[in-house]
Amino acid sequence: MNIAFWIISAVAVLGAVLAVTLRNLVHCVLALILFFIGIAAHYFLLRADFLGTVQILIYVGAVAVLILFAIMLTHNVTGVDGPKELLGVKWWSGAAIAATLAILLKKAILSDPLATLLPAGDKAQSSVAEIGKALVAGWVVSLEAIAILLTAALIGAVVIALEEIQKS
Amino acid sequence: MDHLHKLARQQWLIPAIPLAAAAIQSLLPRSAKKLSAGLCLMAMGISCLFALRAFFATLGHAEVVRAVWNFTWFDYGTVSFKLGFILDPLTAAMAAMVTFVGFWIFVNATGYMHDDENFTRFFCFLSLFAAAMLGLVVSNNILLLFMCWELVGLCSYLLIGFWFHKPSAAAACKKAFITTRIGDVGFFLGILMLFWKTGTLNLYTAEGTGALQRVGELLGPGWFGWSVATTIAVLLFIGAMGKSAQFPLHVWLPDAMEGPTPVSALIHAATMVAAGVFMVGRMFPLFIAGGSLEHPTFAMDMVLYVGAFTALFSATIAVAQFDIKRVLAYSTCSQLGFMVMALGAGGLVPGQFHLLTHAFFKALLFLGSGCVIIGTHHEQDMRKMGGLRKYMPITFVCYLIGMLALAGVPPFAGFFSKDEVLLVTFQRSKLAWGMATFAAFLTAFYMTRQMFMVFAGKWRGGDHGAAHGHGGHEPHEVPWNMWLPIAVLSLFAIGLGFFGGKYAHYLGAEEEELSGKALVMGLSVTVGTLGILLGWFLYGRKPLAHASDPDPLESKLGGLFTCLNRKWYVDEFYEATIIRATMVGGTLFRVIDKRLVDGILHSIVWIVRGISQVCRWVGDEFFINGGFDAGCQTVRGSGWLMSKLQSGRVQNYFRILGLGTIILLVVYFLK
Amino acid sequence: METIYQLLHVTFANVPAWTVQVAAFLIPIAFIFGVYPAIFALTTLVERKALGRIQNRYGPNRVGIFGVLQPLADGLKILLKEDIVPRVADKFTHFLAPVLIVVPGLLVYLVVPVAPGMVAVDLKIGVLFALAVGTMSAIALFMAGWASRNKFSLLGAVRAVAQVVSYEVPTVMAGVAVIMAAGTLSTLTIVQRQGGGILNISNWYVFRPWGLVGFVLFVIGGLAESARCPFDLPEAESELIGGYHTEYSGFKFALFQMGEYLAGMAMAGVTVTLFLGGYMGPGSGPGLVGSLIAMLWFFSKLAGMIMLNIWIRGTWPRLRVDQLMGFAWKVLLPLALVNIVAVGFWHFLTPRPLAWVVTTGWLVIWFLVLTKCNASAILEKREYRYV
Amino acid sequence: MNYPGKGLVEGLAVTARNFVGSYFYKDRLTTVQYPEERIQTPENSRTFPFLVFDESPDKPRCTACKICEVECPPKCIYIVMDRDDKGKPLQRPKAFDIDISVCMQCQICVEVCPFESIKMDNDYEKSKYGRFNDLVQRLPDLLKSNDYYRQIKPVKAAEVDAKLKAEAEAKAAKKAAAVAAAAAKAAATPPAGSAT
Amino acid sequence: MNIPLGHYLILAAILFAIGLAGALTRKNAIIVLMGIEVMFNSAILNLVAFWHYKHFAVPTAQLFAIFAIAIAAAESAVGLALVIAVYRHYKSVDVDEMKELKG
Repeated sequence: MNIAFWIISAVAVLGAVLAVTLRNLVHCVLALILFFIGIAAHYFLLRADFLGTVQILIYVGAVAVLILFAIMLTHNVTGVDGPKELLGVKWWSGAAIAATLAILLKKAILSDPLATLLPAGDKAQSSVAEIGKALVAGWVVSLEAIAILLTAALIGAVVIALEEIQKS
Repeated sequence: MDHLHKLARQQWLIPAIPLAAAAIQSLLPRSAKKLSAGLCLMAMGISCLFALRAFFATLGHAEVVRAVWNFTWFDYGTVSFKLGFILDPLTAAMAAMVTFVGFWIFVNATGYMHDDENFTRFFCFLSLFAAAMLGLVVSNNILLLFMCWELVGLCSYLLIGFWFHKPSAAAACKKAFITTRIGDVGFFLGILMLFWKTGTLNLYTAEGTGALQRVGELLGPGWFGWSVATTIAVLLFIGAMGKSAQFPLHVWLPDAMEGPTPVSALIHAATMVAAGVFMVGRMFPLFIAGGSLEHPTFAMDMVLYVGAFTALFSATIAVAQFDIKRVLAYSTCSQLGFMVMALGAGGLVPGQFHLLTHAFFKALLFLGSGCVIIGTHHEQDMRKMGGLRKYMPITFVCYLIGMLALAGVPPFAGFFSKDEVLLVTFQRSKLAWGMATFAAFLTAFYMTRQMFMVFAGKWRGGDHGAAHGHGGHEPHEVPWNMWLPIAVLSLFAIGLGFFGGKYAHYLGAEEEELSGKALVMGLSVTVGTLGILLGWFLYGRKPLAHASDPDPLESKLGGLFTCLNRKWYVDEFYEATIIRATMVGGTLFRVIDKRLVDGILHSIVWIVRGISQVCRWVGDEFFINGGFDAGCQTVRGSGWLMSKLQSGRVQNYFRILGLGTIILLVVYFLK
Repeated sequence: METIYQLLHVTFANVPAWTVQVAAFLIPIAFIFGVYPAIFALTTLVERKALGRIQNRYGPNRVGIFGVLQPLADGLKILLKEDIVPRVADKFTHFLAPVLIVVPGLLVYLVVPVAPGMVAVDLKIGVLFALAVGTMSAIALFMAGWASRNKFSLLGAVRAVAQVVSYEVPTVMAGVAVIMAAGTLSTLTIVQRQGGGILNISNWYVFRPWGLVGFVLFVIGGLAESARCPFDLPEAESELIGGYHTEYSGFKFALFQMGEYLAGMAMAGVTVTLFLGGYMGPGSGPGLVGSLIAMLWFFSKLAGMIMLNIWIRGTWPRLRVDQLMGFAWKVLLPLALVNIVAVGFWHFLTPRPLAWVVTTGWLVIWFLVLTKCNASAILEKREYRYV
Repeated sequence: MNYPGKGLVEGLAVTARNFVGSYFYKDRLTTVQYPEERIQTPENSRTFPFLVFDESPDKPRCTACKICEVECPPKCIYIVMDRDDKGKPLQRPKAFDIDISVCMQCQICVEVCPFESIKMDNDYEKSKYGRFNDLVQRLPDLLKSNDYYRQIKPVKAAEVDAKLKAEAEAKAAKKAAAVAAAAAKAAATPPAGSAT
Repeated sequence: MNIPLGHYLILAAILFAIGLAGALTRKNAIIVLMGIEVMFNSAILNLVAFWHYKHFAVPTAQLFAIFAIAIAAAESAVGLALVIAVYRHYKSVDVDEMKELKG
């Protein structure tokens, strides 16, 4: 299964890189979807089936669609995103910061003994029933808080987006 | 007892059902009148069945039974907040009364509010109120009680101001809310102190660790030289004074009559105003802790005299009112005074018993007045009524029963309970007893006055008909859904008194032989009869002929009558003292702030400026400036740099964030 | 997959183990790739014939006996057509979209059991997987519409995405009711829970008050998600020419048709699994004969659901966009939420008759309330001036 | 009883009735299975013109008067009159071509024909594989017997026959009258000289 | 599978850096939001990796992942609504142009 890890990782990294570098916004979103699917595949690989499915359901099914709609509502629908931004100071500084951060993080990770920990294999089995029980037993307050947050976000998003329409 | 514990676990259903109904009703469209009323009545009916089941389960035990069910609300660190529900005779009787009376009041309201376009909203509020009130009754936790207490206050606010387009109603609801809130400050302080001292807010627990089970620990010194228990009790009683309209916080109750009449019956006669009395009863161990009959605590004295004074004071005002509902409102104040007084005299049982009987007959009277108001096409001035006996026979009979009960005529419920109250007061304080007896006399008198003005003589509504444009209508009997509730309630107003003796045992008082029973009873019957006779003498012999005729009593009493009619000028007194004082204080402080403080400030500024001028002339220009200017340049330069950071560009902030993380990591490695 | 593996392992004891493993991998895949597209081909014929009969016509009956070779002829015709790509189209996306649209439909069949133990992958989260994969079709539709650089296509794509996202919610909620009742997300277990009772029939979830409501919700949601009539707004011929596939021709167009039909059939399969007892029926059970009967039951139910879809397509007119959204959010979603509460009642109330009464009463009351609240949206019978 | 979705359910019932009924009641099906079964075309239907002959194709009614050629709006008729060796017109067409890819089926040729010779056909199976020559109808293609005309348009044919018959009779009568008159004249006129 | 935990952590770090780079370098607010989504996902990947390798006995990490996904969904909904509102106002989604607090 090592090969699976490398393939999926390559897909995810490719998706992420394309998502933030492509010129066309819609292509960016499609690449982002690739990235999301890669992450979901990683979850499946890590035997967190439920999370993987949730990832597809929420990110691919909802968030990506939401972003697409936002592009449709804000931009020219062809999604072409202005002149090239490469090679500016902004680009170089941003890329440098990100690269430095990645290198430093890698160093930090490798300096820790945890980095060489090998997987638990079949012992790590996610049980949906267990997650469900934990959600409504020990974490019910968090669950309710999330519910309220989502409701508030729903209403807030509608209010923010509708405001100007009502004025005019 | 197992059965009781099972029932205690289900106590939460009693408030939950109306709450669910309210939740559904709040979503209904305006046109769903029947559905809304049906839901409301159904919820109340089911609640009533539950309450009655609980009530009958508490009957027939040899001693006082008490079952509680506590559960953890949430944990905060090591402290766990618990809530709980209780089932004991006090709760059971109160819950049964509230649900039963409430149900019939709701039935009446379907008739009274029939043509109102906000019918659905009204019933939604009613359901919510019922839920809050029942929650208050069944809670075993002072915090839950307080929450429900505030919620009934809110509902009262909403319902008094139901016709908020009337300025008087809007003012009245604000007044009610704010006045009770003054009392609630005391209440909340009491709760805080209780929690501080005992570390729990649960009243009873099965293990005996509840706050009320440990009052023995609260006898240490508190404020003003009282014991802790007394301090808490006094603070709590301040809350009760606000809610139960005791002098001097009684002013909101008469104004609250701006609300629809079923609201007056439900909230301002039967249930919410009694919540204060109920709360005192619930917290009774705190009030009596550390005292005895001979040496009562300050809290008990305070309760006693506040109650007695309110009883008398309100009764005198009721004598001179012309608005049919205001008479009843002051009467309610006065009767609440009786209950409070009884509690203050140590008589938990008479106080609660009077609460129950009063709830029935006062709800009856209010609903009756509602019927009268509907029957006379929204007329509330008693001078413009008269002769309604002919037009509204059913209402008349029921109203008469209610009036006799309130006046304390022997076979009716009011006689028994009031007699108990007077008797227990007689043991404690002759002064209070005297005041109460005089108040009883006045009660009989003003009720007789009202009866004669409203029902006797001839119809005087036509006098002003031309002016109002609708006065030409004859009064008429109300529909069945309005008279049926008062008929049912009048049955209880007749019969409930006979259970008084059992009730005492039920609430757990020892059977003790009280002295002066014959004297008190005889005197109370006598003053009642005298009051009725006086009423007949003044109003019955020669009823008012025209709406504009002067009141017979007015000619006898003269200026005093005006004074009574204006409620002893209490509102004016508040206006002139507290409100004016606040305004004056505000103005004063503003003036002080502007003149004095600013003046001082300005003079200091002038002085400093003068000194600085001198300094500048002396050496500044020559010595300091040279170096200082260079420093200034540096500061300006750095400020310019810093302002570049605050560019408003999100990504710059982001970038700095990233850089910061990198620096942190670098520091981590170099460490 | 495991069952097939066991079967093969026992049967071919002396071949190398890895061949058995590979075969156990390939057989379900071959099954899915072989059977369902075949059913798709048959469905196109049956649909055309049934629609014809509904309109008092014959339908195709020339190619082969009773026209059975019509799908073959259609396929040949469409293969021979010229593949036209608009000059301004986004070529890569335009190419990718028809490929991607077939994938979700086929993936769903992975978790639809056709006989006892016969499911390609018995995922523990089967139902969730089916529903999650279903949403991915929205992306493919959007890609198709957007890449075509055509206003009608784009409008169709936007409609499709909005519709799929909106109807996803009540559909999942209706599924949640079943998940709650069965206490599992595994499709195989859900089907097993619906066995027993009278003739293996009486325990189907559709014969429960909440199950009936859930079934109706799920069928409606499934129709909308696969953009079938009366929810075919994304491709509404009379308004948008062809919606998102306006600019597709030849085999790519065929792929769109196929993806759409496969998605519709997948929803039908999931509906059968969740509500109609899957392969359960009189006679189905373990063993070879039982499995065959079970398979027969499953495919007859699937055929029944497909016929229902065709029947609906032949009868009902298309919705308007605002009606579509209002229906999803104001009727289906509240009803689905209420249904979830109903399952709660069902689960906790004993004895059973009480549960029946309470659940039914609860649902009926809310149905009436919703009807009342949406009264303005219910059209009265109208007299048209020009008949 | 009225309930939400009533119309939808009733609609389903209607289509279900159609579905089942169409298998049992043939008269529900409106489709004509064309190559095997055809329906009689209505008498007033028309496709392209044809030429009527009475006894044999050698003797068309057409006299090659070329009125139709002149009147045809799209000019799709081409007529060559037949002449004998001396160049004398034979009052019949040598060539009569109609380009049916041009013809617009307006029936004006029929209206203007004084000899009831050109009529509208209702044969709709005129498809051909060629685009040019195949769609030009030559004289042999166009000539059809009067019986055929009677068959496809009985009422009109009867009218035409009656008219032609009447004309023929009138002509015969006139001729007879003329013959009789000539005879009478011959008989009635005395020799001129004898009278004077 | 014998991939050590470090691989996952480094993968997450790389993805995080890519997301950060996207958020830092692009002018379009929507892409900035997308970069933030990438960072969110890489963080959640860490959670799941730790769950699989170390704390597989309890589902707490998965719960946190679910909560984080829910929060990310709410964030993106509100964020995109804000982008739309800003676009209506400025007629642009360029983050460099949104530097004024006043509307």
